[in-house]
Amino acid sequence: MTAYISHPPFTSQSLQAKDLSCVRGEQTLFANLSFTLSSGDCLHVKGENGVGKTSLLRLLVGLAQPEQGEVIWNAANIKNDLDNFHQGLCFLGHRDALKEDLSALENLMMYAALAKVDLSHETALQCLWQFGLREREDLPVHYLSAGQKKRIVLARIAMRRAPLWILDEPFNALDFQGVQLLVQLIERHLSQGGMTIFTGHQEISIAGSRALQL
Amino acid sequence: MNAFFVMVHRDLLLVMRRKSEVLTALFFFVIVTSLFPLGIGADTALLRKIAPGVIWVSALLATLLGLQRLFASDYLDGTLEQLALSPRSFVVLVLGKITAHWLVCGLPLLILAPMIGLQFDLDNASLETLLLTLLLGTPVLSLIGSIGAALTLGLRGGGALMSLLVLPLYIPVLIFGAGAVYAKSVGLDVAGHFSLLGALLILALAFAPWVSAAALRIAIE
Amino acid sequence: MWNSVSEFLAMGGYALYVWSSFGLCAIAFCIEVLIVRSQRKTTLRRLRQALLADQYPQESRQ
Amino acid sequence: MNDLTNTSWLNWFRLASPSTFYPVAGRLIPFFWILSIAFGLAGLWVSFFVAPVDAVQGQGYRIIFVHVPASWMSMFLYIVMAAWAGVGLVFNTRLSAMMAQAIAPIGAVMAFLSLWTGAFWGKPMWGAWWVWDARLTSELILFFLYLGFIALQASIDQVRRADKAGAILALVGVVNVPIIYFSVKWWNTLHQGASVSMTKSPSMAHTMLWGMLLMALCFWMYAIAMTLMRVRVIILERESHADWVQNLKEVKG
Repeated sequence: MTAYISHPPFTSQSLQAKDLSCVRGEQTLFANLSFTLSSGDCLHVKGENGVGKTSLLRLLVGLAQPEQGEVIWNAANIKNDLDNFHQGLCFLGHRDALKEDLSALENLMMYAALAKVDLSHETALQCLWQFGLREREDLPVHYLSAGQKKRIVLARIAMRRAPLWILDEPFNALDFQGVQLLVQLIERHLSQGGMTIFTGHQEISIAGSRALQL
Repeated sequence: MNAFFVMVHRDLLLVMRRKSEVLTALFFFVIVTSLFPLGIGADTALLRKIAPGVIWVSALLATLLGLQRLFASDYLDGTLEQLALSPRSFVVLVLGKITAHWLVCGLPLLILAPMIGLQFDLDNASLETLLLTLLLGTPVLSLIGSIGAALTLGLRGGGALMSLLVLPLYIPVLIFGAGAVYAKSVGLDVAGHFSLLGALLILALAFAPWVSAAALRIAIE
Repeated sequence: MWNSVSEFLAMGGYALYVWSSFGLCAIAFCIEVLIVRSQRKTTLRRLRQALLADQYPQESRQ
Repeated sequence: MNDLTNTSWLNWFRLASPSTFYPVAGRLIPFFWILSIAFGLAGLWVSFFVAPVDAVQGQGYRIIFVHVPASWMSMFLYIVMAAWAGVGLVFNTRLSAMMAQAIAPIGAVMAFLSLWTGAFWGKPMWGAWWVWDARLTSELILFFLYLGFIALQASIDQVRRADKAGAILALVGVVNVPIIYFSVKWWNTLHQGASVSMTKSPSMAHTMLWGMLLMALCFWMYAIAMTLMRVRVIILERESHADWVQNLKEVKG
């Protein structure tokens, strides 16, 4: 893998969940769930379908409010300063969040602008090529396969300089090579003092990652 | 401010890629206004009298038609979540989207209005007043309409529900907009109307993006 | 004020309008009360059925 | 000082929980019904047997004894609804959102009654069932705002989103109501000149005011009783899974 978009390592940060509980409709998905994540940690959230993995991630990200408990980022509840928390967050949801009518390059440039990263044309192309999208960067996204779309999302994550990655089933639709690419991406991110929380049914071996069974 | 232009640029780019959706709202405006003479008859004196009201109501409905797509596509493909979670301020991004909608659905009404004014045999003075009121009024329509679009995002039957929520809030803009043209034709002074339209615009600019952002956060919860 | 019942009912020629106004208000209030009471009855019945279903899980599961 | 606020705040918020509010509301309902009937009888007595005949409008003017209270209440209830909705949005208390949802239909009924009694008033006085009078038109728009609120809450399945979306709409509405009233009045004077106003008949007899006030109090007590009855039903529907509901005597029975 040629050099990624290099950036200096992250300062030490921490994400803490304090006895979170989440209710969907009438049913309590999980209650008083606590864990702490600091620089270099990786958490693999496991559990069968419908157990509340995605709901947990949406609570951690601040999209939804927990029934009880709080999410603390660098010793401050995220509810109080959501914008500051989002500076350091990169979230990947179930859907790829790509505009079908725009090309891969346009999507990447848009996300760079949103993430306050000034990405030059060449580095963007470089980044896309690294993820195997050579000669497809100007094609509108709806012509691409699901795997290729996911690789654009990987390029977005690599380009984004955020200490905390929260990825919801990132390995879906990725072929063997894609999985290796993402594993290396995460390991490199951890080595630089970043943190990652991800869900997924595939057996993924990432150095130093611990599991959270819901 | 950069986030604002990023959003406006992206939305205009998206609209250019899929022109058909936008043109339907504008054709709707032209068709609705030309229905009235067919229904009422070609008596020009009467048409001149009802012209401001007809054009303003059609502008209201055309904006409403265009509003349904304002957040819907981003909501469906998950981009709205990313916007809410991006480091940029969500309110500015929402304001960017509303401005893009106005540039696409509001401004063209101003370009079409003179053409329709000819159909209704409007004299130049009234036409000029009409254009000025539309210039001040259509942004307010987009701003207030965005609140309705955000509240009914993802609901079945959202279109009809949105018009029930938003049309009552459009009434002051309609009254001052159409009223200004009527007052001009009767020779009254229109300064009052324009200052009130300006006040509505400032009020809408101050509150609508913030309220729409709050409503969107609830919708994507 | 009124020297006969029939004069009171005639309401100075406005009988239709005055009595239908007051009548409409009375009817509207009664209908609203009846609606809420029936909503309460159906909700309570549904709650009782749910309670019974919980108390005898085996029976309800066959 | 702080233990004082501690206790007073505590039981105030304890009351805000549906399980403690449900029995309290149950005990209050008959009390408000009695008050409503008492004010109603007094009001009717004043409006029919005490208030003098009007020089200009004869006996027909007595419709104001229902029309004006209904208009006042429709406006007042919208503000109260928006207030409860705002509290629910800010403090995230479920009960306040339930109160807002319970008030909306009563406000809509009041607006509907105000429109119809206005029409019954307009027919003999101005010869037309509907008159584009500033107040009647604003009342019609207020009725649409109520319908919008009820329709929005009905079309959202998740209860939490329905409460918050309804709250935002109610707050946006309450900001717009004065603007709408002002713009309709402006529109009315622009097109028609000053219209005949209903309540400003030259000699507004003292007793007429009393009649309207008593009827307004009757409508208000009725509105409170209805709100409490409806909010109890909403509490039962929403808290059906809570165990305090299951060992209510009406349910266990």
